[in-house]
This record gives sequence, C-alpha cells and structure tokens, in this order.
Amino acid sequence: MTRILFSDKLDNCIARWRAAGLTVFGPVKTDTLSSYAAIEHASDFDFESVLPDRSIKDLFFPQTEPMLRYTIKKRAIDTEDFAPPNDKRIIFGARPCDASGLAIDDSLFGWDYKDEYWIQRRNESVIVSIACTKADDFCLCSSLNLAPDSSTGSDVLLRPLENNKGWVVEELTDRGHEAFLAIAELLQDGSDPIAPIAAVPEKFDLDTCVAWLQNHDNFESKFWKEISMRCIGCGSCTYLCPTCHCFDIQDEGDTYSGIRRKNWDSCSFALFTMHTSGHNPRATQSARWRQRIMHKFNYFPGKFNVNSCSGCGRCSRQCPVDMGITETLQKISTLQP
Amino acid sequence: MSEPFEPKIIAFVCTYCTYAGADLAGTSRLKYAPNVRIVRLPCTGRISPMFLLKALQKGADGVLVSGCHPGDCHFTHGNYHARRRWMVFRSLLDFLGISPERVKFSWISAAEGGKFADLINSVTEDIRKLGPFDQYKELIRETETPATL
Amino acid sequence: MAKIGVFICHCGENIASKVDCTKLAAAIGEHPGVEVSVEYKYFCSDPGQESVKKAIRDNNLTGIVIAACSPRMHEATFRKACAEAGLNPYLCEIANIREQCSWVHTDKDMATEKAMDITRSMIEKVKRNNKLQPIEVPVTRRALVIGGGIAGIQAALDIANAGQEVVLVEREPSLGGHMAQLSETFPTLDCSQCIMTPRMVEAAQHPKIRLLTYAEVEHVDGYIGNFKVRIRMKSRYVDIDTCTGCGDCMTKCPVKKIPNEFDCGLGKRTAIYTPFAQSVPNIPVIDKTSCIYFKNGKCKTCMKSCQINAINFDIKDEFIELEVGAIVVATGFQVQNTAGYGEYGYGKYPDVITGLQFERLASASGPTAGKILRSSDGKVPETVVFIQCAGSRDPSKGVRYCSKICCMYTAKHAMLYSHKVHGGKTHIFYMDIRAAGKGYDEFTRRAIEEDEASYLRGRVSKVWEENGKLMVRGVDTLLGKPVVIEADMVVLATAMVPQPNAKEFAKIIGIAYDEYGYYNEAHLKLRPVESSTAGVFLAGACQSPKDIPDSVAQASASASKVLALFSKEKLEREPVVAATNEITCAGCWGCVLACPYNAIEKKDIFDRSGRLVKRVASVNPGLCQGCGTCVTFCRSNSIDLAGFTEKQIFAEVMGL
Amino acid sequence: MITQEKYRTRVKELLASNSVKMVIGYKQGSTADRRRPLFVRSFEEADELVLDSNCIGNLAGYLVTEGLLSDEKRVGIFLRPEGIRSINILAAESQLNPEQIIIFGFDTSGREVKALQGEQAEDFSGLIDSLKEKPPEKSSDALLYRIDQMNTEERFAFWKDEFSRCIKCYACRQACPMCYCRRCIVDSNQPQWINTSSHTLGNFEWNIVRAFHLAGRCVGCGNCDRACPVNIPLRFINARMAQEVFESFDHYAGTSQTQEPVLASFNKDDSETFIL
Repeated sequence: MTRILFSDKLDNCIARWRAAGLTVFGPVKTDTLSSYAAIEHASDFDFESVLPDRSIKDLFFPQTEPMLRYTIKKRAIDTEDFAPPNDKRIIFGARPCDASGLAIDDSLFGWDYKDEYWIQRRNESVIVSIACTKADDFCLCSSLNLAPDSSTGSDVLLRPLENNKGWVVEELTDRGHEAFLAIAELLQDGSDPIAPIAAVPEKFDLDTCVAWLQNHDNFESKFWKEISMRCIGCGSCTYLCPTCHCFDIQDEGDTYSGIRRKNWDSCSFALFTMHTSGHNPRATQSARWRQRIMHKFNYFPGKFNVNSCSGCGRCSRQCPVDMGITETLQKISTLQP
Repeated sequence: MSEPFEPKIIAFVCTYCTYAGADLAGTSRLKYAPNVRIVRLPCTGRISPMFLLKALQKGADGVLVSGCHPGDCHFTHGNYHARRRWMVFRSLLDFLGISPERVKFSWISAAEGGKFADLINSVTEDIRKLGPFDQYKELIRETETPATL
Repeated sequence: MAKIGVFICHCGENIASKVDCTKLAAAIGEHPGVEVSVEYKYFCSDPGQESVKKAIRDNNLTGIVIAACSPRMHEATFRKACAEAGLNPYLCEIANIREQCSWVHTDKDMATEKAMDITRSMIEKVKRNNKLQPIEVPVTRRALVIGGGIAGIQAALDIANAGQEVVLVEREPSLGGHMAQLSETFPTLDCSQCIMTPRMVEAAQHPKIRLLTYAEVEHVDGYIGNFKVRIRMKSRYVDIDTCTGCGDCMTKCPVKKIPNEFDCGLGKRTAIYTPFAQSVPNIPVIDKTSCIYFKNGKCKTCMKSCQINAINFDIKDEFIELEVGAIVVATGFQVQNTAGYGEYGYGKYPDVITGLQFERLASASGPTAGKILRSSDGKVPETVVFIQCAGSRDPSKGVRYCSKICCMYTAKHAMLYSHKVHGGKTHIFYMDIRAAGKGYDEFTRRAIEEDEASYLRGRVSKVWEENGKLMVRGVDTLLGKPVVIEADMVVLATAMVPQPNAKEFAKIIGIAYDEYGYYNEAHLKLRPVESSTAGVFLAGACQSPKDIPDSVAQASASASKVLALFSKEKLEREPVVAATNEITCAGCWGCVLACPYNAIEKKDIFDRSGRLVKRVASVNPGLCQGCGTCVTFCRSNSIDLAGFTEKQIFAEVMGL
Repeated sequence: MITQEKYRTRVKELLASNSVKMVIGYKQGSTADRRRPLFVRSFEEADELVLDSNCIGNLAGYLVTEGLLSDEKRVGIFLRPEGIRSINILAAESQLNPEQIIIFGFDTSGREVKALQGEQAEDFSGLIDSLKEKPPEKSSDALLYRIDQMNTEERFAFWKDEFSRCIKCYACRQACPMCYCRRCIVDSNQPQWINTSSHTLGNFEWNIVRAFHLAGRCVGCGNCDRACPVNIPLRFINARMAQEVFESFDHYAGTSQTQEPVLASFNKDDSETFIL
C-alpha cells in the first residue's frame, strides 16, 4: 500500500497550499516558451512536455537581481540593502534533473560565502518532483549517475500512476513532510499500478571521460579546438543550464542614485575573462568551451565531490549550432586517456 | 485635486543652427514652456539613437531632436546623415510601440528664434496631451524594485 | 576626485529676476563633487573673472561651470580666464541659464528648477572633460594649382606675386584653357587673346611659378599643409629645354589633316604641333596616335628637320613628386556633347555648330581668320539662328542647371556676326534672358536694339535641310505661333558640363562633387571657395558654370585663402576632433564613408614581426572638423569626439 | 540528393587541387531533422556533407572568425541566397575578400534542393537583383499581422512581454553574420549606453540598438530568430527595418560588394515628412 495523490484532487491541494500561504509553482507552457511559473489551478500545469525550456534555476537565482540601492550625496554614499524575498513556495512538478541541479548548486552557494539570496529562497521552497515517464534524445541523466526518478534535491518525489491518474507520494525531507501535512487528508492509500519511468539510455561512460579530463596532458589537446569549432560563443547553454551559476555584479543608475545588481554571466563570453589590460587568458572559443567542460566534470567535482551537471540536456537541446555536453563527452569517452 | 501633468522633455540640438535659434528666442525675449532641457552637440550627425534611449531612461516623456535645415549644415552633410538615421530609428520605435509622437524632429535655423519658441510650446502641449510615458516608466520602476520571486 | 567650481552669474537682473540665484547656488553647493558654488552680479566683468581665477587657484579646481549667458557669448572669455589661472581652458563649461532660461520663462520657480537641471548637467559633463591642447599642423609653403586656364593662371599669379611658391600644372601642351579659344569677351568686346596671352606669359616667366604643361596630377596624399603629389610629365618627344619653338618640324610634318582640337575641329593641324600660335610654352608635342613613326616605325621627318636635335622619340613619361601645403583646383569645364539632340542636326549638318565653334570662326586667329564662313561651302551665312539652352535647363535630355554664360555669349555672337556680316540676320531662340552682371543687361539690350538681333521666346523642335538651307522650326510663345526660319547657319548654345573625368579626379584629390561632377564647396554661402577637404580650394568652372569675371574673382579668393594658410609656419586648430580606438575598431569603414572631410584614413596595424594584423580607421586631426557624424555611425563605439565624448554626453543626460 | 552528390564531388576536387583549404557546409545533426555546421578539410569529411531542405542556418558568420582568411587561402562555403548577400555585405564592409570565398550556392525554396550557378559572390548578382525586384512579401505571418493591427500601447505591451523573457545570452548577436564587431556596444562600459542587466528595460535597449545596427544590413537569414532560446520573434523587427530601408531608400541589403552602407550614405532628396 502506498499513499497516492489523485489527479482530481490536485486543484484542492493547490487551494490548500495557497490558503496556507504558499505560492505554488510548476511547469507552465505558453505559446512561446515553457518554464516554471506561479500557478493558481491544476489546469495551469504542463505535465506533458519532457521538461520546461527554462530550468528551475530561474526561481532561485534570477537572471538579474537587485542587491542594493545607492544614493550619492556630496560627502557620502547611502545604501539600502534589498533582502531576498521570503515568500513560502512549493514547486510542484519539478523534474528530477532540475531538482538535482539545485542540490549541486547548494554546495557552491553554501560554501565559504553563504549566498543569502540563494539560501533564503531554498529555505522557503519545497521541491516536489515528479519522476519522468518521458524522455527525449537529449536527456542524459542516466549517464551522470542520476536517473529519471532521482530524488536528489527533492523534498517530495512523486511517481506517476498509469493513465495519468495521480502520483505515489514519497516524502523525503521534513520540509516535504510538513508541506504535505496540509493536504494529508486529500491523499489516499492505494495500490494502483505505477507508470514505468522513462528509458534514458546511457550515452557515455562518465568515469572514462573524467579520467581523460583529469589527465593534464589533455588540457592542450587539439580535441578542444576540433570539438568547439562551430561554437558561436553565445551564452544560451549556460543560461538554460540548471547548474551554471556564474554571475557578475553591476551598478546601474544615473548621477544621483542607482541599483547594484547581480546578473548572470557566462564563461562562453569572450568578455568573461577579459583583463583591463586587454589580455584575455581564455582568448579562444575552444579555451572557453574547455573551461565549461572542465569546470563541470573536473574542477567542480574536485571541490564539491559532485559533477556540475544533472543531465537535463538543455545545452544540446537548444544550441543554435547543435553542440552540447553530450557530444563532447561522447567523443571524449572514445579517446585514449 | 491633482497637479496638472508637466511633461519632461529632453532636446538634442546642434550648436550651429538650433542652439543658436534657441539663443535668438532668448535675446528676442520670446516666452515658451519651461519643460525642455537642451543638450548641445556640434552637429545632428553627432546625435546617437542611444542618447534618446537614455533620455527615456531619465524619465523623459518626450524627446526632441533638432538641427540645421537641409543644405545649411555647418559640416555640409551631418543633417543628411541624421535624417536618414532618424527615419529608420523612428520606424523602429514605432514598431516596438514607442509612439513617434513622443520623439520629434525639426529643422530650426539660427534665424528661427520664433519657430523655436513655437515648437517648444507645441511639442510641450502635444506631449502634455499624450500624458506621461507610463509604459516606459513602468520599465524603469521594475529595475528599482527588489525581486519578488 | 573632481573639484568643480560653479559660478552663477546674475547678469545684473537679466538672470536674477527670473532665477533665484541664491537658492540655485545653495542647491548646487550640495551637488557631489562641487567644491565652490558662488553667485555674483557680473562674472564677465574684470573683478568677476578675477574671482573665478582666484577660486580656481585657491581650491585647486579640476573644472568649472559658469552658469550665465550662452556659450556663444562668453565661452571664449571664461576659457581664457581658466588658462590664465593655470587650468586647461577645455575644463570649462557654460550652463546657459540666460538665453535659454531666464529670458524665456516667466515662472520663477520653474525657471529656477530648470536652471538647476542645466547647471547640474553641465557639472556632470565637465567632470568628464579632458584637457585638450590646440592641434598644430606644420605648413609647407608651396601651392599646387591644377589647371592653366584663366582661373588657374589668376590664382597662381596672385599667390606668386605675394611671394609664395606655386606649381602650376596644365594637362594640355599649352596654358590658356577655354579663354584662349574665345574671340571677344562680353560685355566689353575686348579681344580675349589680347588680355589672356600676357597673363600666360607672365605666369610662365614668373620666378615663383614652376610651370608644368602637358602634365597630369596622378596621386594626392596627405592633408592640409602637408600634401604629397605625384605628377606625370607626359612625354612631348621634344626636349623642352632645347627647343626654340622655330616651327620647322611642324611645317615639315607629312600628317597635316588632323582636326585641330583648339579650333573645335574646324581647323587642321599636324602630328607634331602646338595647339595654337601663341601657345605658352611655344614647344610642340608629338601626337602619338597620329604620328606615322609611332604607327609604323618609319618617318622621323620632323627629327630630320630639327636643326638643333630637340626631337627624341625615346623620351619617356616622367614623374615628379612634390610636397605642397595647399591645392587650388581650377580644372575647368567642357562643352556638353550634343549627340543627344538629334533634332538639332548637330553632326549631321556641317553648318549646325556649337557656340565654342562659333568663337573660333569669329576669332582673328581662328581657322577662317575671323570671317564667319560656313564650313560646308565656305560661304558667308546670311541668316544665323542661335538656339539657347541647347542642353541646359533640360532635365529630360540635358542638365537641370543653367549654364549661366550662354545668354551673354549668344548675344555677343549675334553682335559679332552683325558687325562682320552687314545685313546679316540673326534669330535667337531663348527661354529666358539671364543677364545679371555688371553691364550685362545693357549688353543684351544693345544686341537687340542696336544690332537688331531677333529674340524669339520659345524652343526649337527640329532643324532640317531643304534646298541648301537649314530649316529651323520652333515656336514663338509670345505670339503663340509656330515659326519656321530658313537659316544658313545654326549655333547651339550648348551646356557647360564638368570635365569628363571630373569625378575620378575628385577622388584622386579627395574632394566632394555633386551629381554632375562639379566640385562641392565647403559651404555654398559661407565657404564658397573652399572644398570639403581642408587645404584644397576651388577656382573657376570646375565648381559650377562661371563666366570670366566670376572665375577670376574666385581664383583670387582661393589665392587669398592659400595665402592666409601660408601666413604662419604652423596651423593651429581647435582640438575638437575625433579619434579612434584601434583595439576595438572592426575596420568596416562606415566612418570613412560618412566623414564629409575625408579625415579618416585606413591604418595598417602590424605585430612585432611586421605581419599585418588588421586595418583600422585612423583620424587625421589636421582634417577633422569635429562634427562627430563618424561617432554616431560607429556601431562598436570605437571612435569618439574630443569635447563631446560619449562619456561626457552620457553624463550630461544622466545628470539631467 | 543530386545536388549533394555534385557538391561533394566538387568539394573533393577543390581540396585535391589545393584550391581551398576548407569548405564550410552541413552535416547530420543530433536528431533526424537537425543539421550542424561542418568544416571539411579531408575527403572523409567531404563524405559527411549533407545538403537538403533542413540546411537552413546561414554559415557566413564563420568566415569572419579571426585568422581564418588571413593566410589569403581560399575557403568554400555552402550558402543560400541570403547567405550570398551576407558575403556581399561583409565584403562591402571590408570584413573579407570575396575572391577568397568559393560559394556552393543552393536554394531550398522549391521541393528539391537546387544548386545555384556560380562560385564567386559576384556570379550571383543577377540572382540577387531578381530577388530585389520581387517586393519583400507582406508577411502572411498571423502574428505579424496581429502586431500590425495593434495600437502603439498594445504593441509596446506585446514587445514588453516578449523582451521580458530575454536573458541576454546574446545568441542573437553571436549567430548573426553581421555582428562581427570586435567589441559589441553592449560590452562597452565607458559609458554603459545599454543596461547589461536582463531586466525588461535593458532588454528593450539591447534589442532596439541591435535592430538599429542591423538596419540596411540584415538579409533575413533568420539565424538570430532560430538561435533565440526564449523564442523572441526577432525576425519581425529586422524584417521591418529591411522594409523601411527598402521603401525609403530603395536599399536592398547585399546586392553587391561595393554597395554603400545605407546609414553611412544619404541622398539629398531623402524623405523628411516627419520633420517639423
């Protein structure tokens, strides 16, 4: 016997959560784009798509975030800090890869400097993931020691029942348990058959890849130039990535006052490492692409013991020139270490 | 009762014709609306579309660009280049929903102090009728608001 | 850190009555970076200026703003005061709170508020001002005059007579240009050659003039004060230093029937020739295309005839490289080809001729020794029809403009004809009679009243031959009737047009031209003799159709501009000029195209091993006039204008 | 298929005779209908060349990769007519020497992929002139029609909504063959004319300035529109600019290698009905 949330109760759940002061988010699809957004009714959700175009990162690490307001006076500069929002939120229907992405970035944002903007939002949010019953050619969680039903980063994992009847509820954390207490009476016990999870074939052997990346001799390999020749140097792979976390701090304003903002930045951009002198240690696109791969699969795990990739495949899915992590690691896995 | 709306208008003018025309309006003691702030450039050829965007960011409800009549440019061609540029830019703004009514262009010579005063009055009135550029101001407000998500 | 001084002038009551200067000074005193904010009754007065200077010195100010009248009034005054106080004069800005504020507004609160905005915005600008130094350009005191017609000769003589060196280049074998071809000149009817040839000789013999005939300017580089010019000396095959101009060679030359260009084809010349008897220099040239030796390697009759061995068939073209400080372009005009006017029968009927051909017929030195004779049968024409605007003012087939001289020379032709052929009849078809000029209208009246020229206002539709007569069908619009005139000769007042290679030549010198190929003046009204390129001046009909007095006047004006330029060893210019960022420039050359002054050049950037890395735009501060059109064009912000930099304007707008 | 085989053979010929050092074309991508850029330097790579109606990306931008053409060796490239127009613009703006470019022209507008006659950019001038003669189609696109029917406020609201999604990844710029600047204006921070933050204001500014910089230069290849990961219909903005310069100045971008940039030139008779 398992605890089940039936689909027809979802609207009630949402109402309960909202009544309890939670804002409910979930995958939403519009004419133009799908993303995680606030919803009011069950019918607002999009459970059909393999995964939203935009990653869950948007809800925790917005593309631009005001940090403080400054006012320039004759002999002083006044500042007023902007605290991160503290609304309580439940994100219903997160993809396991997105949830894993959050867990990956937790290690960074909670490292030596505690990023209050990230941490506050994480503390106020309950992540309710739904195991994937669908995948596409770009999904690669299985190649990264994750799976369509991974629970990493989730507070609650839901397993879909056959015929979209509902979900089996697996509470994973106290925060998840607490959120589901509010709707406990809407859950039912049952033994309905669980839909099979999506098949995501393994695309490369990660250990082989990592070994190659860790070999210093390969840093200057001509492989990097070949694989990235068609890279046009846009930042869309990094910006849609649930784990890419680089940011820049900018002051914007007029003569008298302004706002200090935290904005996404991307290692794909030539400007990212440009020195004031004009020297650029990563002068070529191949050096930048190498950095992205090295960072995700060599440097980041070296520091945090986890790869900075949760296998969502967005980088390949939307790349204007059909590149991506999958192709690169597939090729690496065939190289001599 | 609310205050009557006083539009903020920023004007970009060339120094040889329109700026001199504005000076002539002054020496002739003509009176016109105090809503316009003038930025002086050597030539209309120097006036970049980006100046206009910054004027809007500074909360301008209207922008005016003015220079020498065709053929009168001190630098011979600057206003011809400018004219072409503005034709295109205006169409772009229109397509993106920034009303061409808020971005005005004129030729005013150094001798046309009267025309300058009349133009400032009519542009001020036109913009007053259009009301504040709330849609753009909303964008500015958004940049100053702490994140809500 | 910026330490800005702000000086708010009451201008008596002029500002203070409408702007609360005390309030303004107090508010501005609180502006970031403002060290001094004071008001005073008249800052432009001596004590006022002294107080500004003292404030600069006492407070080590890094910039000042004078909130007062228009910069067009006292910017120079206060910049000078800055310089005297040891502050770079370009660190001074004027906030115009009089002409553009107090004088034009009535509400004191609003005017005060506006004055604050104006002043603040200028403070923000001046914080970003850079110290600028006047640009000094060395000047080579030698002028190049291109074209040896009356305009070129006049300019060359004026410059040379003032003691400066001149190089006068003429592409034909002789000086003279079109004026040498003319018979008499309006409105005085004095003989053209009589007044022209002494000037030609004077120019040739002037110790300050280096005369290069049969020479062409092939390349011009450099900029005002510093042009480098390459001139091709076309080979005459006659040694110019040896030849005495005896003319034996010409008499002996077996090729005698070449239509003479100088006589517009009405006369003949030999293959070795001088264009006309009074040529300066009087040295013949061999016309390679007609010479038998050049055609089939045999002849050399001229060489054998020359007693002093001045003829040498092996002489090659030579090149002369020159440095000059100024260029006067006086390349003149051409007569429009009338091929497009089939209805007038030019080319079909030998007695339909152009005005210039008529000049040669009427000239005492011409092919008929001044007799008006038909080239078909050598008879004296009894009736001559003149058609004005045969090409001018005709947007459909000719040119849109008025050629300016045709009304006058047609009247002159009618007079010359009636003086030479007593009892001869003249009919002139015209659109309007344009006779504005000293003595001009009187002249045309004389043609009508004393010499009985019959003026018919209307156009000619067709000229055809019938029984040995030229039938001219036109319309007399004043009578509203079609007319047909039996004529013995028809003279077309063809349009003046630029030289056929005018546009290509303009590109060589780097000056602008209009749709026709006439060279553009820097400003139609205020700078009519300067070209758009600094240091290049225009004289004569290369700029627009002109008569002799206008050409001479413009030539002298150009000469005076050249002399003004040569009056100092160095040229000092306002430092408001553009400069490029060579690191970010992408080399698209949009700025090069957009620049009205050809002030932007392409510059090669090499790496240490001498390999060409890229080509970027580079501004020549000697040529840049500071309009800033290039800055706006540049998509990557790789070019900026001193005095009105992107940073300054950004700050100015963001400070509003 | 015929065209593909023909071109594969021609590519090999050129490689074999050392007439080109590289040919930029398309190969099979990661899904059935995806094609990805391919850099052919060997016969094996030539055999990977694919040419069919899915080959839509404009590859011209790769030609201005720093250093690619500096050895003065020739490079081949597969281009649709718009791509050939971009070559003309790049040549007119001195970004490349058109004599170094061997063009494998193709047209996907019909059912079959058709080879275009010619190998050098100027060989296609007749074709491009004929494209110019065909008036730019008043788009039948339903969305564009909707935009055109809107009043200014509605249009602003529409674009505000679109631009609010922009994440400033600059894929539009990077995918565009005309965006070859060494330093983009948005990366110039003294002064910072365009707010780099991806708030809607900054996004408006970015998209306005980019569209303006492309006015008279955009050939409508659609690279930006396809590259945009948040699906902003950038094609409409650029097409409107192309329409404007065509109607106002009879300018059709990329007709020849000597075409003057429309905004760096002028005509004294240019329209000025909007000037007071």
